[in-house]
Amino acid sequence: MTYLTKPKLHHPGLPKNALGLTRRDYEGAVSTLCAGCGHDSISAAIIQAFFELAIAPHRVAKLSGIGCSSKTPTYFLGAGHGFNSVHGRMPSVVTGAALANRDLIYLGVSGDGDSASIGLGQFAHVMRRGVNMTYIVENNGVYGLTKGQFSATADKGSKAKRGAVNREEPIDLVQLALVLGATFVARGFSGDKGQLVPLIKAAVEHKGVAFIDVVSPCVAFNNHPGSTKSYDYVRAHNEAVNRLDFMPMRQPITADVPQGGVENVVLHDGGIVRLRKLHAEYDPHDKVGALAYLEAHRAQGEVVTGLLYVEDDPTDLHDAQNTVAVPLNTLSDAELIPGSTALDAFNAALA
Amino acid sequence: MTYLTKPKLHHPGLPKNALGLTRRDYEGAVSTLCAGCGHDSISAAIIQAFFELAIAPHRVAKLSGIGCSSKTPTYFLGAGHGFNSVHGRMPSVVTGAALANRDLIYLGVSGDGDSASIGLGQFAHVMRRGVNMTYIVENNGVYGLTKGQFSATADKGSKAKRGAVNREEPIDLVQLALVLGATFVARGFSGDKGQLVPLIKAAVEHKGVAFIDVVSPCVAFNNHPGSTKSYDYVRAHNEAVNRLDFMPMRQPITADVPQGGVENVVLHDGGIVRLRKLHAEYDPHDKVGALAYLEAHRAQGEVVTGLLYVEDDPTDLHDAQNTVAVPLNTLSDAELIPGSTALDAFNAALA
Amino acid sequence: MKPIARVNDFVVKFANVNGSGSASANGLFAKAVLKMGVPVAARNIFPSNIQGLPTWYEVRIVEAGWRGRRGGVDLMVAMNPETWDEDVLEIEPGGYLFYDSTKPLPPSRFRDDVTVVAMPLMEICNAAYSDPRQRQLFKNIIYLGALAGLLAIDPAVIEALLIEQYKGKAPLVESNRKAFRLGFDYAAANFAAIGLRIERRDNVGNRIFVDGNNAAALGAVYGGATLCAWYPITPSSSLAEAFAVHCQKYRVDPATGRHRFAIVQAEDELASIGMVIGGAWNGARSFTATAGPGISLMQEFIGLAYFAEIPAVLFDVQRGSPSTGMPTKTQQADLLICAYASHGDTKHVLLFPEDPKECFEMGAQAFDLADRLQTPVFVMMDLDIGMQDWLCEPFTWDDSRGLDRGKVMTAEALEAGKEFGRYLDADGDGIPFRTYPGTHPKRGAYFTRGTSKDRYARYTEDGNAYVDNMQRLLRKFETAKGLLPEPVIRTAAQSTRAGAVWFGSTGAAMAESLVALAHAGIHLDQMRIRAFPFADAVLEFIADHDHVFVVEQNRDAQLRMMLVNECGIDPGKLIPILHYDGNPLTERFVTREIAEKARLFNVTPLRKVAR
Amino acid sequence: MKPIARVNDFVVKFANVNGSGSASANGLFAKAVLKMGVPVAARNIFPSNIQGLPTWYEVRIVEAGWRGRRGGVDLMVAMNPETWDEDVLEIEPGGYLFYDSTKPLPPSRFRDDVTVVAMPLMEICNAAYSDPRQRQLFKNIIYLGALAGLLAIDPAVIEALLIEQYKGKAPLVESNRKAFRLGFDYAAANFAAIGLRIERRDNVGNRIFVDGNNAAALGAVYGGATLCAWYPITPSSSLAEAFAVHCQKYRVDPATGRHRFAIVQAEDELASIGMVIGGAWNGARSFTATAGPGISLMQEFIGLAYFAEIPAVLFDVQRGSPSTGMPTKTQQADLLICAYASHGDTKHVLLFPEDPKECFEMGAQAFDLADRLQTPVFVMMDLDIGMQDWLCEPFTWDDSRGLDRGKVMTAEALEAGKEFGRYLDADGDGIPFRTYPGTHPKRGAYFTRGTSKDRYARYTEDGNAYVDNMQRLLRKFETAKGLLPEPVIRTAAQSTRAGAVWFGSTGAAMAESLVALAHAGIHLDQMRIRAFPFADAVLEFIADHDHVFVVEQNRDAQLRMMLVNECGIDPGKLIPILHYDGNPLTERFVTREIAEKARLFNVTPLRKVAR
Ligand SMILES: Cc1ncc(C[n+]2csc(CCOP(=O)(O)OP(=O)(O)O)c2C)c(N)n1
Ligand SMILES: Cc1ncc(C[n+]2csc(CCOP(=O)(O)OP(=O)(O)O)c2C)c(N)n1
Ligand code: SF4
Ligand code: SF4
Ligand SMILES: [Mg+2]
Ligand SMILES: [Mg+2]
Repeated sequence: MTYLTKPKLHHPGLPKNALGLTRRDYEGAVSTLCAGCGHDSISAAIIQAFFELAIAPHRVAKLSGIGCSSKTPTYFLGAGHGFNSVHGRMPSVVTGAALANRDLIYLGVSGDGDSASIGLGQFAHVMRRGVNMTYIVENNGVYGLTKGQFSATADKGSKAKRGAVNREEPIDLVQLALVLGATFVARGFSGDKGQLVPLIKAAVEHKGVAFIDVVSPCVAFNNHPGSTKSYDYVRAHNEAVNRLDFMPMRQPITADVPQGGVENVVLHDGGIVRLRKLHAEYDPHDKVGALAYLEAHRAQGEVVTGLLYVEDDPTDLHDAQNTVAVPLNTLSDAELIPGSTALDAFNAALA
Repeated sequence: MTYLTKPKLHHPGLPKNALGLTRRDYEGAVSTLCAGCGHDSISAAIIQAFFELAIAPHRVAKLSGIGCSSKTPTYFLGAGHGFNSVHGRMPSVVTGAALANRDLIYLGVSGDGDSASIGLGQFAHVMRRGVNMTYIVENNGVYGLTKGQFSATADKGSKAKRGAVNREEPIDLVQLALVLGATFVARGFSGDKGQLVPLIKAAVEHKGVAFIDVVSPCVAFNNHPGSTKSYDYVRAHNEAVNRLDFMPMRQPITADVPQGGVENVVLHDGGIVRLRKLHAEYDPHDKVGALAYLEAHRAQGEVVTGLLYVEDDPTDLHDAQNTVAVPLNTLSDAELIPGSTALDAFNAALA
Repeated sequence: MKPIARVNDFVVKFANVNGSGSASANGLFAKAVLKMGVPVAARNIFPSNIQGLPTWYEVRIVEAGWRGRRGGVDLMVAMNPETWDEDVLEIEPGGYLFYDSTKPLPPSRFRDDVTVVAMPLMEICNAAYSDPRQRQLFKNIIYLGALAGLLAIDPAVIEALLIEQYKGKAPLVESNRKAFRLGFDYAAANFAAIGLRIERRDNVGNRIFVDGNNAAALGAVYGGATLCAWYPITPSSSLAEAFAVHCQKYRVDPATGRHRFAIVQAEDELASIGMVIGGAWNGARSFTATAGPGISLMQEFIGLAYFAEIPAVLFDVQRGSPSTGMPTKTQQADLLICAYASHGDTKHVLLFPEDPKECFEMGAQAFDLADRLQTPVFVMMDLDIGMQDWLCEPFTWDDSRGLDRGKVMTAEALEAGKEFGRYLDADGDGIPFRTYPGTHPKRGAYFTRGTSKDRYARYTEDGNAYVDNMQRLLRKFETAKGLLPEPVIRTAAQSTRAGAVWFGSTGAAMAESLVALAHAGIHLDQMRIRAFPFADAVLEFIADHDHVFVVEQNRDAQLRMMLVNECGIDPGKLIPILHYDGNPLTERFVTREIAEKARLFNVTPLRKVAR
Repeated sequence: MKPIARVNDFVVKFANVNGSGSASANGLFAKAVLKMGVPVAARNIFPSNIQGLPTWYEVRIVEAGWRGRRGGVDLMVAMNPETWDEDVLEIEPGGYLFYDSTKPLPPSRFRDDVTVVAMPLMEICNAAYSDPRQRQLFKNIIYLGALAGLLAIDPAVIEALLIEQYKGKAPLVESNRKAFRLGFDYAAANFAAIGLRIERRDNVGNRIFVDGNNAAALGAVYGGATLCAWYPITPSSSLAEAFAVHCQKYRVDPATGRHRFAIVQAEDELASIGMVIGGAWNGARSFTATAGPGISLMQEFIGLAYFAEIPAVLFDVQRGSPSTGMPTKTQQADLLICAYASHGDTKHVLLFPEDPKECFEMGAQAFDLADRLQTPVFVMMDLDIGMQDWLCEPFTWDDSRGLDRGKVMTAEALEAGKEFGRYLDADGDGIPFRTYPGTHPKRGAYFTRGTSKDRYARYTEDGNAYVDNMQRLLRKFETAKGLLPEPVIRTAAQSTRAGAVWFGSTGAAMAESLVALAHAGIHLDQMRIRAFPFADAVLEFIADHDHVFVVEQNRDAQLRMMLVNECGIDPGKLIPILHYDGNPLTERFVTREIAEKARLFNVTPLRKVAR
């Protein structure tokens, strides 16, 4: 699995974004995942989202844990730095990185094993700290890279390829994120790019932690009948509460004015998410309602997707830390070292 | 801090339980906690509960992590084995212990730092596995033993003794337990023994994991005005949804028949919890409702206490594992070792 | 360049793409050779990936029965265009190249010192099958047939294997036989005989072809383990998975269908070792299986088990390191972190199985040792033993053998008033008595803790009580030396002042290498270490020699460090021979390295090593 | 039995109950002696508990300026009935016992070789104060006054300290002065002079009285650290807490009031080291402070940092181990787990400060070294240096000194087309160049991973690329030797073939012990090791001696192990001197141990050691 970059023949015809970059400039190495793996579709959606957002690829830091899903950051935004850390601990690495340089955009990619099993503690604490990042879990209900054992998101009673039945309660990361105070919570499906791309765009623009649980079938180990994470099952039980378009508009407009089932959610930078409600009663600002709705539909075996909860003016970890506006990693020696005079005073106080 | 057992002068007058034991037989070493520490009241409640349940102390295994709270198992049921394990990892140790011997009663005692900070992952997974245990968190919002730093349950904005203000979202272990599929979830207050004792008794009789979050003020570091975990604050904001009496009745009776705000909850062994509803609308069988209720009152800074959720016929880890009825640690060599004939067959198949 | 001519002594390597179904066909090839009565040493070389990357299967046909890799390839079955060049390059001068000639390749892609065996595989497939999945799968069986023809493997042998493999599924047997025949007949009709041939022998006997993870798991069953708590990680996952299979077979109560075991796939390694400690504390034999990263995560808990004296068994199937390293490669680089696991002063018991047979034996023995010594016991395996099939003597079990539960104080003993101090050195061997929780209503209960305590398990911060306890733990470690498997020592044919020391999977190459070295006039006494702490015999062996080659599969000579530390040996006399590129050791490598170093240290008068 | 008579050279020990407010009074006592110009060596001996258990404060008044404990107690201030007997027992023959005589005690509880100084403290308190809290608090100030009188401490000195302590709070100053006077006058009126006396000297000079955690935290500020991620654990918590205090003072942007630092109290140690690695990867100097259990939990991440070459600074304030051990006791037992942290082949850089001054210096230097070497750097402190106040030379800083960021490739360099290979040994020193994330639109981006890679950071499972990289890491470790603090070597007054080696807090007792040994005719050359990997000078020193005493505070002679392993030394010549009961080393212990062993190994012709 050596690192292959695709030949970047620049067709003058290719559409360019505001930075004059083409979609190609947002790609990465050739994927080494299984043909048909849901994760590759998510990588494609990420590429599309960043291309459309016209964010310079090298200003994005891509971090992950360990797993097939965690390998994917190699397959997009090749011009950005990546960090394939250790299993289940990506959140802490992102937290440190985000504190070191507040000017980069942080994208954390993880798997259900990586985030719901070994990584649950760090998942929970990064949510409550409100690190300014987009957190994507590529959720297939199994450990792909270790050949198909159940993960903590596998539904109770769901069958493994070799026939074993899962006997443990599944963890719903979306409900967990809500209870833990995440300020942007969504669920998507790798098979529905139309819904996923705007979700990612909105998440990237959201201040604080934006979590997207993306159901992403594992064709090698969890795409058989009897699996609730298979393409067929999710297509059949996909319960989208809303559809959204993202408009990086900068001038503020009057938001939260429901107009015929359409609602505008203004992001901190003035960008707007236009929500077309599919379920009139579903209000993405009502956490309690969201929890109830999720619990109810989960009981019916339905997969609720869409932008499930968003807070209007969230704060992030840098606010809590009251850090300076410039990245900490750019501070000069003069700003960092108190020097000998201060030291003399320190000594004097203790003499 | 050497292990001191109190002189057990047996006053003939002391009341005896069904086993002919007195309350004294349920005590442990003299506490070395600060005078007035909430944890000591919880130890007293535990002693009272086990005495009233007439459970032989040596059939109880007491396990804990690290912290002032985790020290307390030394202070009750001196005749039972105890295990003061490592910080935040008590749940896994209990899981293994419970699988080894299904006949003992397992009591896990932890702190908010132990369970909500370092131990959150294990807390979450023990809940979804339904280990047959009583899990008590002695919740004071601080790290007592390390001298008063904020824990993950400290309310946002609450002040530390030295004045620092907590800037992170608090974790509500009760909401978390609900979302994670716990089958018995309650909250008590160390200052309200009348409510706490029956809760503990019901929890012990409950099959599967029974979680009790007990608010337990730290007089040394978190009992000052401005702390939401102080005696005064909790007394002022205690919102009890129900009161219960526990009756270890054995013959089954028709349950769930609300009669004038009183409801009987039958436990797997026929024991009964009689709930006196304080809030007519509150139904401890309705998880969605419970979540909503908690979220709403939490927003108002209220501390909701009582039996918050209970499942009528829960299953536990031994059911999921389909283990034999006798403890695994009592199986004979004959039952464990397949022997040479089986081995010859094994060899033959590979030759 | 004369083509290589060898009977029952050559190396065939299959180059494939993983997930393409080649594995089972290649496996059939190895089994077929065994059925011909000719031993094989097979190695599966696979990437950390599920589908689409290069993978190799190396089968050494070796009448002499050596179990290690030789080095070099005599016949390359080149089925992966992506690795074509490196594969062709690897062939020995005079060797052979079997390939799919459907698409013609320019001469530049070949070597003129290599004999080509061309077969239009894809063409034949496409002609025979329309369904692409069938084409994909049967292609492998077809080349298997062709190789059988080419190397003179009796087709009946393979047809028998097919019947065995698809027991009861007649149509599958038929379709596979058809594909096999297709290749076999093509070879007969089109290939000229080559210099490599397989002839029937009776050199396999009743030996079994098995992987160490499977064997270790069976050992755990025989060792009385009732709790397995694990977290998936290559290369250890198949050990826990095999334990589940064995338990379904041997540990289900026939009357009720209920389990005499529990297996928990934990949320991570901290939880799995925690569960093992909880189970072991409560008197159930418990184990986990993991690899380096898991061992790192378990450090705190291992220290607790050491200090609180809890029996716990850990199978460490070592892989390429450090960090995530090379998950599908082999190494022996976790010795230090296991021997001195956790912060503070700790020392742990390690066992070093050399092959699947010892994985079974030590897999069982580890539980007796853990209970007897009341401390964690590590079974130090590696990917090479754990995941590769090795040809071993059949496993044996003495039915008169029971489980040694160690020093457990019973309710009767307590009732009789026997003195109980959990950390009291009652017998002077450093091993105290323990009670299982719930044993007696009034006596024998104690508090288990990771903090310091006195002989009666009472918490104390008193310095003398602490030192007293820490010194007892050292006595216990001394006691362990007498209970662990002794080293296996063999003296050279010719008396010598030099020796060689190794452990674990390294033995496969060593056995063969020592013969080669002897031929070259380098005679070495031999010691295979089987456990840590080291028996006195280990110290004596080294003391008796001027130069000792310490052969191991890591960069930092970790076994050598432990020898020096624990035996107070002058490091000068211990010559490290290190191999750590992640691939199983070859006889050629060891022989060359030792020969060179021997020259340097002029260990013995030298003749050149024949190669 | 003649009462002890000593001026400015005796040991006073306060026995109290923790949480009773005695700490500040005892601290005042030590400070007062310093203000008298007489050096002190003070040790706080406290339990792992918040309130109600025994605690001691030992103040050695030592004109000669030794900073270690001597051993033994000349004056016991016995304020804790619970520990009365052991406290009385600890007094030197001819020593003194100060106690509260309000409640009479039977003669049996006293010793006739000890002079008693009785004071009805409680009685006096109750007479003077009604409020129980006041009684509790002022009791301590009253006995402080009495001791001042007894030992001839100038009351003006203490009154000055009170004013300083309660700056601005006049009423508090007043009430405390009143209590102090109460005791002082009582002593004047009732006590006969004793043999112990403090006389004014000028032996303190401008030295400062400070604890190592505070100093190390300040070092981190001067070292340019901007991110501290930690998890509370004794005895390291006060390091992170001090960093917060220093940052509030030195790192707040005066214009905006915003922070030039970030401090995260993480959810556990895995998270804190993860944050440190994330911050360091991203170009911000980052550190964590922890103790043994934390180091155990960080193992996996430390291996990642080693293999991915991330600068990260870890302060390990060592405590009694293994496991939870003795959290409030001191030890030097984490050397092995830090030096070889994580699974697989790894080696790490360690620094060994001897006192708070070096905690400051190395605390700053660690960040330059980490950036320069692109690897984790451990500052190995212990509870004795970290939490105790030591008398040190004032800290100094050269304003011309900047931060050495190491080999960081800039956007300009990349733009100019300079070749960049993240793991390319561009300069032959084993240290590659790195880029900060986001540096350049097209060049310099790479993937950081714990899996194996080639020189250009591309993932590979190729064995040769792996070995190439692992060998470069060894070269880098060699390079480190030249950059780390050199050992401090002193030759004995009389030429000798024997030497002594130690590190860290052990130096306090060693300095004094070596003088005592010399008096006894045991002359030892001296080497204080300050870093690992060991400089060549370390090897040479040992090579130059026949016997070398290796003095350390752990059971398993961990430094000795590392010396043997890394320098290929014959362990026979390294004589371990081990102290590990959790209490700070005393001069008496070291002197006795070395003298005995010296006899055994007849290191030198001997006169008896005076004691
Ligand atoms: C500490 C540790 N334990 C175990 C592993 C082995 N491992 C690698 S990936 C993985 C699970 C991946 O599952 P998931 O996060 O769901 O990713 P997927 O492959 O399904 O996309 C595991 C257990 C590891 N790399 N590190
Ligand atoms: C691995 C590890 N990290 C840190 C510590 C230090 N420590 C001991 S107790 C404790 C927190 C206890 O807080 P909590 O669980 O709330 O118990 P409390 O003392 O408040 O009752 C910490 C951080 C430890 N013992 N082990
Ligand atoms: S194993 Fe599953 S998750 Fe991994 S690449 Fe293949 S399909 Fe995707
Ligand atoms: S510090 Fe707080 S939690 Fe600990 S014993 Fe004292 S009051 Fe209780
Ligand atoms: Mg997955
Ligand atoms: Mg707490």
